Parts: sequence; C-alpha cells; structure tokens
Amino acid sequence: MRRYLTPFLFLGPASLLILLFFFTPVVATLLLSFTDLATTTFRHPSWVGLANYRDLFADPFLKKILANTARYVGLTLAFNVGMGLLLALVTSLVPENWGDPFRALWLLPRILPPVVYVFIWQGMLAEAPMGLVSDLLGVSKNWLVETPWVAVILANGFVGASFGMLIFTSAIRAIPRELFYAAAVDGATTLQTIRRVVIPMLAWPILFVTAYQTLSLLTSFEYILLLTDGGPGFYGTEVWSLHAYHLALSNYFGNVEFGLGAAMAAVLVVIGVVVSLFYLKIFNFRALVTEPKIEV
Amino acid sequence: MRKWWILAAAVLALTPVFAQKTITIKAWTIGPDDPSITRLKNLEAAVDRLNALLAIEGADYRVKLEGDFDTTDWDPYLRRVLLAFQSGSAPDIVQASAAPLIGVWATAGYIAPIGDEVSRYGTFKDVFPTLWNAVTFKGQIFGTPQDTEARPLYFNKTLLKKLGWSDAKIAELPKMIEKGEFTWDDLLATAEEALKKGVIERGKGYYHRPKNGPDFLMWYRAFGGTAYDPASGKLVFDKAAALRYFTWLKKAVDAGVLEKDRLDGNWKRFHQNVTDGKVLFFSGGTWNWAEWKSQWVKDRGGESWLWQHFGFALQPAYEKGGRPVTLSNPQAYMVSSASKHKALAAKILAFVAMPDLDARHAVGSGHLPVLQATASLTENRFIRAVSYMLNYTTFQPQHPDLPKWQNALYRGVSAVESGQVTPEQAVSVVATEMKRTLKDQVMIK
Amino acid sequence: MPLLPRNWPLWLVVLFLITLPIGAGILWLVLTALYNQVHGLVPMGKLAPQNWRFLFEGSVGGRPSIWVALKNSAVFAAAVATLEVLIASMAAYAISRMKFPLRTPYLGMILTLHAFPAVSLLIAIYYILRLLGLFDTLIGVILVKASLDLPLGIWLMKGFFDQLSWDMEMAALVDGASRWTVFWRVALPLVRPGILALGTFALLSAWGEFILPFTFIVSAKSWTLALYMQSFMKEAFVDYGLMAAVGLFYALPVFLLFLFGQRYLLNIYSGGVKG
Amino acid sequence: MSRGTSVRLQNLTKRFGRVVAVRDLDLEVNPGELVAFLGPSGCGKTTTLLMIAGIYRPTAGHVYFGDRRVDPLHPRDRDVGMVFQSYALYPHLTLFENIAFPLRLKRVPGEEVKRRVKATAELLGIGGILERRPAQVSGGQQQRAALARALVKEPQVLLLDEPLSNLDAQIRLSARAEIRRLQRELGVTAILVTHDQAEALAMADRVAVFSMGELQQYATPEELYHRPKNTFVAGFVGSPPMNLIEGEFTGDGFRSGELRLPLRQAPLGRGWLGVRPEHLRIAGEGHPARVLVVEPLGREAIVIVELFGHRLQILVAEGEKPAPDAEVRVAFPARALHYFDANGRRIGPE
Repeated sequence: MRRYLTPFLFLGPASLLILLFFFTPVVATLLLSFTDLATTTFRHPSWVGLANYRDLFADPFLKKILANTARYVGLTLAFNVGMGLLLALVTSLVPENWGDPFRALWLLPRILPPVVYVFIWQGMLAEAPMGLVSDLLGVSKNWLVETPWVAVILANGFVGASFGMLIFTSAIRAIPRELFYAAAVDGATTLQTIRRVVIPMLAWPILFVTAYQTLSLLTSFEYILLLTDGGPGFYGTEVWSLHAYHLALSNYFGNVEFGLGAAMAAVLVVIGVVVSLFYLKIFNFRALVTEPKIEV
Repeated sequence: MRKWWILAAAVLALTPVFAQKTITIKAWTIGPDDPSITRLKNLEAAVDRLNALLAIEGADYRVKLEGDFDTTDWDPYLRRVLLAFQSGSAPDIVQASAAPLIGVWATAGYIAPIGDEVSRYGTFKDVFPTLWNAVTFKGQIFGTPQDTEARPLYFNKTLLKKLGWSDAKIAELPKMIEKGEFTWDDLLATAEEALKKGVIERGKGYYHRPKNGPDFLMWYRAFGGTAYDPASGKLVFDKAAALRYFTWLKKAVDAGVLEKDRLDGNWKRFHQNVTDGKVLFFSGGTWNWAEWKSQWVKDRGGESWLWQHFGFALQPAYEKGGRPVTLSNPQAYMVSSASKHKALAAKILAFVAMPDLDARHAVGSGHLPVLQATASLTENRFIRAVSYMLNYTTFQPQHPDLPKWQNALYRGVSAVESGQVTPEQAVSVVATEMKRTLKDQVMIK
Repeated sequence: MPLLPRNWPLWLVVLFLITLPIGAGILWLVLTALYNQVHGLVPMGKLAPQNWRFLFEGSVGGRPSIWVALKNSAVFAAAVATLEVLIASMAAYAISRMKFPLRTPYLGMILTLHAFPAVSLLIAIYYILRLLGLFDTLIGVILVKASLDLPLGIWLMKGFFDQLSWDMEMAALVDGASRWTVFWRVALPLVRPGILALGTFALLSAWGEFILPFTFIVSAKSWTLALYMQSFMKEAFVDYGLMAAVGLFYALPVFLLFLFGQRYLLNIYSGGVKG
Repeated sequence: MSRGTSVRLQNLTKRFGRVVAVRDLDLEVNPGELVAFLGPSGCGKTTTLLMIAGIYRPTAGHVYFGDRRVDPLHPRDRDVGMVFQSYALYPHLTLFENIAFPLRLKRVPGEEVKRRVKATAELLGIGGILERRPAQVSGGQQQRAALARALVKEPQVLLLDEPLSNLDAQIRLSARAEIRRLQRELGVTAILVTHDQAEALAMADRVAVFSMGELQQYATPEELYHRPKNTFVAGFVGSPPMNLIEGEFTGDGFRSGELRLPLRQAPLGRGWLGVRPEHLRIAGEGHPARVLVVEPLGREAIVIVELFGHRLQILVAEGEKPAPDAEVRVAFPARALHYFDANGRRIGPE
C-alpha cells in the first residue's frame, strides 16, 4: 500500500470533506427520518420507525405540495429549455460582437447574489410608484401576490435559461460549417436551416439540459424561499424541498420537526442518488476514464 | 534607582485594573418591529447602571453586554435561537414570547428556572401579578415579563365617514364592540356595504395578519372556542367554534371583503394598504401603532394622523351580547440553562425592571408596561386608551405542544381562505391533524 | 458565422426585446439606489445620498455595521475559493494523473455527487457542524460551502489536468521531482486557466451564497452581506432606496466583473459549470 | 574518461492489463556506450525506456545501474537524464529555468546553478537565448534546451526518446552528429529510442531491435545489416528493406514457384531467401523479369520488378535504370544471400 501513499495524500482533504459533508449527511438524513426528533425531544429522541413517512403521506395537503412541485419543475424547465434554445439560436443569428454581450447579460441573473436578484423582482412587482409592472400596466397591485407562479417561474427561469443557452451555443458552434454551406446551396432559408439542420443536431444537448435541470429544480428552493417563502395563501408556491426545509428548520412558533423534515429530505436524497447514477450510465462514464501513464 | 521606584509604583497602581474581570453576557432580542429596539436598549441601560453600582461597590468585575436585536421575523429568529440552544452556543439572555415558548423550551431543558433569583430582587415585586402566570410553567418561574400588549381591531374612520357614518357613531363603535352589540357579522355587513358603495376596493374590507401567529387562536376564541383545559392540562379543539370561525372567513372571502390571498406573508403590503387608508377594518397589535407612527405615516403627521384616521376596539364577539376578546402575548426575558452566569443574568433582568425603562419601551414601541408603577407614571394617550383592553385579554396556554395545535389551526384557516376546502372539510382536517400530531394531548369537542 | 442571415438586425431586435427585463431590473436597482423616489423607471425628485447612510452610520436599526458584514463576506468568499481551488486541484490531479486502487469508482462518485442535490442535506449537515463545534462559525459555513461545491471543482480541474502533457510530467520526475513537487511547480502553473475559472466561479458563488449562512449562522457578528441585505427584505417597513443602495453595494463586485470581464465570464460558465 | 554506468536489464517484463508490452527482456549496455532501441511503434521500446527511467514499474524483472538495483527506486534517485520526443519543456519557465530545474530540485546553490546552466547551454550553442520561453524559440533550439536540461545534472545514464523525430530533415542530420559527439565527450551511457533505422544505424554503438514486446536482435549496426537474426530484423533494417522470398531450400538450391536458384551449402526445408535490393543486379544474364515501377531517388533509383510472380526491389545507379515495362534479367549475387527457416530464424550462410 505504501506506493499509493502519494495519491491518498492528494485525495485526503477532498475525501475528508466529502465524507463529512456528503456521506455522513446522507446517512444521517436517513437515520433522522426514523426518529421523532423535534424541538422538545431534541435531548431524548426515540425511534419511531416509519411513522414519519406514514405521517407524511397521511397529510391531506401533500397532494397540493406535489402538484406545486410538478408545476414548478415542469414550467420552469420548459422556460429554461425553451428560452435557452431561443437565446442560443438568436445570439447565433447576429454577429458575434452582438451575440456575446447579450449572452453575458443573460449570465447576470445567475451571478448576481440571489438576495439582490430577488429584491429586484420584489421591487419591480411591487405596487406603484416603485413597482415597474404596476406602472406599466396602470394597475397598482402587488404582482407577487396576484401572480405568484408567474413570478416564481420567471425568476427561476431567468436564472436557469443561461445554462441551456451556453450548452446549446457551444453545440451550435460544433456543427460543421459544411452543413450550413450545403443547406444554403440547397436553397434552405434560415428558419429551414434551423429546423432541419440545427435542431436535430441539438437533440442530445437538449436531453442533457433537461435531465440535469430536472434534478436541480426538484431540489432547489433558494429563490422561492426568498421570493415568496412558499406563499402566498395556503402553500401557494410551497414545493417539496422547501416544505422539507420549513418543517425541519423554520417555523413561526419554533417547534421544528427535524424527523419529519428529514423524511421529506430523504425522499429527495434517494431520488438524487438514483437519478445521478442514471446520468452516469447514459452519459458514457467509462469513456471519460483513461489510464494514467505514470506509475510512481 | 529612582526609576525603579516609579516603575514599581506604576505597576502597583495598575494592578487593580488588570485584576478586574470583564464578564460578557450575550443577549438576543427581537422586535421584529423596529421601534421595539428598546428591548435591547433597556438591557444595555441596565448593564450600565449595574456597572456603575459595581464600581461604587468596588467589585472586581464589570459586565459587558453583547446584544443583538433582530428585525427580520420570528421565524428565522426562533430558528436561530433553537439551533443555538441545541448547539450549546446559546446567549445568556433570550427574549421571546412567554407563552408557549417557555413551555416548549422548559420542556426541552433549554432555559433555566429563575424563581429563586426573582424572589431576591425587589424590583420584580411591582410586576402585574397576572404576567407571572405567563412566565410560569409547571409551577416554576422561567422568565421575567418584558412587556405585554393588546391586539385591537382597528378601523378607518375616514372610510366609515365616507360610508355615511356620523362622527358620533364612529366614536361609539369601540363601546358597541365592548358591549357585544357590534359582532363579526356586523363587521362583515358594514364592509360589504362599503364595497358595494365603492368606498373600498375588493378584498380591503377586512385585513388580518399576513402570516402565522397567535392571533388565530384569538379569533377562534372570539368565535367561542377554548384551547386549553386547565383541569386536565390538555389542549382542546372545539369543532363548533372552529366551524363558526371558518364559515365567517369563507363568507368574508366570498363577499369580496377579505382577500383570498390575505396570508401572503407580506407585512409590507399589510402596512402599506392600511396606512394608505384603503382598508376599512384591520386586526393588528398595539405595537403597530408605534410602527405606523414612526415609519409609515411619519411624513404625514405621525401620531396625529393616526388619531385622525384610525380608531381601535376589541376583537368583536360572534353573537350579539357576547364577550369581545383580545390576546396578550407577553414578552419575557429568559436565562439559558447553558449560561455560565445565570445569577448575573438574572441580576441584569432585575435592573431592567425599572419604571423609567419600562415606560420608555412601552411608549416608544406601542406596548403595554409590565410594572404597576409605570402604568400610573405614563401620560401616553394611546397606552391609556388601550389599557382597558387588558380586562378582556387572554393568553396563550403554556403547553409545550401548543405550536402543533396552532399550526394545525393555521393550516385550516389558510386552506379555507384560499378556497382549497370548505369550512366543514377544514374542521375535520384540522381535527385529524391535531389527533395525529398531538395524540392524547388534545381533546376534540 | 455560418448562420448569419441577411436580416440579422431583425433578430437583434428580438434579442433586445427578450433581454429587456434584465436590463430593466438592473436599471431599476441603480435608479432606486440613487434617487429619492422612482416611478417605474422614471426618477423623481433629487439624488438621495441618504439611501447610502448605511455606509456611514455605525448600524442601521440594530444591525451590525455593513463593514463587518462586508469583511465577513470577503473572508467567506476568499476562503471558500482558496480552499475549493486547492483541495479540488489536489484531488483532481490525483484522479487525472495517478494510479491507485478504486480510481474509477472514485471518479464515478465525484461525478454522481456533482449532480447530487446538496441542499437536501442541510438538516443533517446542521448536526455534523454541531458535532464538530463549528455551528454558528464562519469557518463551519466555509467548510460546508467549499465541500458542497467540491465535486464540481474536482470535475472541472480534472478536465484541465487531463490535457497536460505526460512527457512533461515524466521529464519533471526524471529531473528529480517528487509528485508533490511536480504538482506545485509544473502542473499547477500550467492549469492556471482552470484555477482562474474555478476560482472566479467559487468566488461568485460564495459571494452570493444565502441559504448556508442563513441556516448555519445565528450571531449577527458573523453576518455576511447576504444576511445583511435579507434582514431588510424581511422587514415590514420598506425603504426601497436604502435597500436598493445596499443591494447595489453588495452586487458591485459582480457588476464590475461583468463590465470588465464578459468574455472571460462566458468562458468560465461555458466550461461545463453546474446549472 | 567514461563517467557513465552500465545498464543491465534482467528478465524485464511489463504488462498493461492483459497486454504484454515487454516480455522477458535481458540486455546490457556498457558504460559510455550509446545503444539504440529500434522498432516500429508499439514494440515496447519506449516502455522499456520508461522502466529504466523509473516512470513505469516493471511487472517482473530488474533494472541495474552498475551493481545497483534501481527498479524499486523513484526516478529522482536514479540519476538519469531524459530527452522526450515532445521535448517536454515547461512552457511557464524560461529556457534558463528549464535547464536549471533539475539543479533547483537538488537545492544546488544559486551561483553554481548559474555556472552549470551557462556551461551546458554554451556546449549546446543556446547560451544567447536563455531568457526566452520555449514557445519563443525554434524546434531545434527547444531540442537543444531539452538536451541541456537532461545533461545539466551530469547523469550517469542519458535516455533519449525519439529526440530527433520532431526536427526538420536538414537539422536532423546535424543533430545526430551533435548528440553523438556530446555523448562521446561526456562519456555518458546513452539509450536512444527510435523508429528510424537509419538514425539507429548512424548513431548507435549497438542496436537493440524490438518487435511485439520482444528483443529480436542486439548487435552492432554492421552485424544487423550483414547478419540479421531473423526476417523481422532483415525486413526492418536497411532501406529499402531486404527482399524476402518464401520457398523451399533443397540442400543445393532454393525453389519458389518457377524460380530456381542453385546455392552452395543450402539448408533443407521450407524457408525464406533474403536478398538486399543493393545486391541484386540488372544484367544481361539471370532470371527474366518485367519492370513494374521505377522510383528515381536522385543518385540511385529503386526498380520494382516482377519475377516469377514475386515482386522484388532492386537498387540501381541512376544511369542504369531501365524503362518501365521493359523486360529485363535479374542476377542474384552468389554471396550476400540470407537464409531463414520457416519460422523466420536465420539459418545461414555462416
């Protein structure tokens, strides 16, 4: 084993952190989900077996949260992929020195601190005189309350669209020029070229972006937490991951239910592991591994 | 040689300074309303006074207060208090609602009983006796009262006038409510009329708080419900009362008096619309008065604007001749059981319980004082005008599982308002959830 | 561009229109921060330096000073970026360039974690931090943040190390270097683009991070700018001017990077960085 | 004057998974000698070199430098210098720092580093461009810098992995001579890996020919040329390669199809007859053949003829080349023929 001392030293810090903050939490989440851990029982939790899961699925409003989750993931995904595709295409249809700044501009929502980004949304959707939307529509309303889903999906969508945009752009750039020349010679219009040449070539990237973002949307809640905190009204925009967070770490009266929250999180953890393993399979992992050429 | 002497003398002279210890006491407080910053400022003042006394006594230590005042919200505040308790890094002094948090935290063992310390200091003797009930759990005192308040039903006088009410009738309204002559149904009818006549916009006939809080328990009581059975020490859920409450909410939403999305979590919107003079009736707290005064209508004349436009009364009864209610949610300072300086922390709390500090907080933040001496001292018009409400006030029962009860009720309220379920369904859903989460700790009637 | 059509100015207009909301949002933030009042996007009244009072007053409404929050944010972002770049590079170097048992499964694990939803672990991570005595400390949050972004970093850096010439590394070994020396003196200097990419990415990501400090930091003295800003947003009273000024102040480094390094940013984010 | 050490490989074997890259190799290089490892790509010559350098660990067998067994040692403890095909200069360092790198790692004092780098660079004629970076100098200069880096620490063994193959044809010839001169002057033991047989023959004291991970022949260039041990060596060494005709030895001759050659002391049985193109002659007498292609090389020309169904290459002087499609006669020399058995092993003549 001595000969592997060096690689192990190199991997040591990363492995330690991954062990501490990925593996242990995964196990801990699963373990916690079988306990009644809550504010009052923190010092003496007891095993309750599957009770948390039973409670979870007995909740008459779980349907609503599931529906919210489906709506959030589905619509945001559609926006992300659609807008990403549109942006990649349109920025490719204008000269590079125009396309690049616009692509960079679309990165802004992603790199702005989420707190600031959400503040901008809240401000623009507020009542007049501050709110831009109220101002433009001539109806002074809080549009975040009026149309929470539109706000949630657009706010997430403007962040998410750039991911697809970048991937699709590089995919478009990778299409051999000859194909475009051939299409032009065959008399195809721009739109025909896009439909017959570009889109078919993007099938795989579209699948990748869809697969990847489904998982991250399923588990992300930062922007919703900041924007609506699951409201307005009765679980207006509360999604699965946010509900887990609320149950476990946030509650008006301070009676958090770690066990129940962990059960909700555990469901996500299991989905996460399964889906990630699935990615490994479809994205041809073996091809990425080459043997090192140095043996000391 | 002479230099040696000087040096030695200097060292001797400095020694007491070096030997003096500084004990740091951490204290967390919350408004979340800005004006309530006196909850922290008063602690600071108390520590200053304590230090002055220590200097006179020649004690070998001084106290340094590391204070924190939270203006975000109860939700994150309680989360971080809880996480701090659990991680053992809790502050020495925590301020929070006496009920039910004392019950919850005492059960969990996070806060220390301080009855012995309390009995040692004379300043506490002047505290209104009822308030000690709020900080007592299972016969032990776990905190010292910091303030209390009432939760009135406010009304917009200008809008009522527009509706055709005479000044006299408007002035009479609080009395009518107190006597049970103006009920929730009357409120609804008035708002409906205002809506029809175009005095108010849709949904702005009645506002209540935009998120979870103890008020829902209060309204459930206003509709005749009881939440606690002192004899058995168990929580109670009265289905009939809940149904009355939920049905009223449903009617209000259907009539366009109450917004379907009233629970939007947005206090900004609540205050904005209220202080823009758009809302006819609105339930709030006495501290809202201070917030409006110092923030929302500051540029429009402050308190005099409020006197001109707003009136306040108790929360009405549900039937003619019934008893109106309000709810007090006294705040308390508690001492964490992990604190290394419990006695000292209690001493600081004794120094806070002074009429001048109590008055400063009450007047500045729209809360009611906890000391009898303060009440007679205070000349504040608003505080005098609302203090009769304490005769009708109720408290949250000190039961560690009350939050679960409240959450279940709140889910029912929000489900009904948003039109997810009918009032009847909501009642059964709430009852089921209470049975599930509270098990034998609740009696369903 | 092979796709450049004759009527491209038309497409430019389309592009401009769909990008309008972003521009409007930024403009709204800037104007609101600068003026007394803004109606939509029309500034009303005078310039309002009082919006920026948080810079001069020690504390606004009982909050810690913004300079404390700024210092915390800077320390947080810098520490996360340094740690992440260093640890990810070391691990990526080993995975890319060294033989050891279970190398392929290890790489598979990194790739799985790369896609793994780390936020679902928050509840459990709280316990780990508590166990380590790192709850409510900046160090604790730094470690968590660096760890959660680590798989991404390793994956990114591995791609860069994969491109290094084997001959050069062999040459260094024959010249008398150990693997450690090779890593520091030959490999690391040569993957500088990767380090810059990952470093920038980590800096930006840590600078904006909200959930982790929000969940794991409870003392105001450890507040980062994200928490500072959020404390205003949660408040009932709205002073849009002040909040916009705080927001602009907080986002300033991001705007600067955007103004002066667009192309660079594009390169970084095109490099397979997580969505 | 020789400061090099001997290098001895003993039963050296290297396997990558199921693939055997080097099999059971025994070979010794004398102190101060320059040995070339010659073979087509994938024959195991570079693998062997990397095992000598210490980059690869042998699956079995040992490597000795003199009496010292080095195979368990890390490369840095072996005292070897190496030049790579790509030169492997560090692009982020100047030529000076590139050359100084091995000394810096040994913590040689700064002054001495300066002196030794200067001296080595002067020796290689790159003293004037030391402050440049690799990307700013020509390929030939890079190659010299790489050589300087390998030599600066005065190694016992110098390993050269295709050091010339990235050079232009013109510089390559002068570089060959240069390396040979330096190696002789310094007396360092050198091993040169190359796939170019001309380079191997021109530079090396001895050549080891590899194929499929096995050593085919280890001998001086002359011996390789005149007495190839098997058909592989025969076909690989020499340009154009040796003509090999499969047929049957009959004791007094060789027979393949209609081709009949009377031979003295011929063996018996099936085998191969080898004859180098420069030894075949187009003459008035001999076997009838038809010219297929004539490739002029300048001073000489390669003539490809068909003779009883065999294609043979013949090297002729420019003035003697026949016209395409001409009917000619090809004469086999009495000597300079090589006999190989059916397995390709040399069986004569002695």
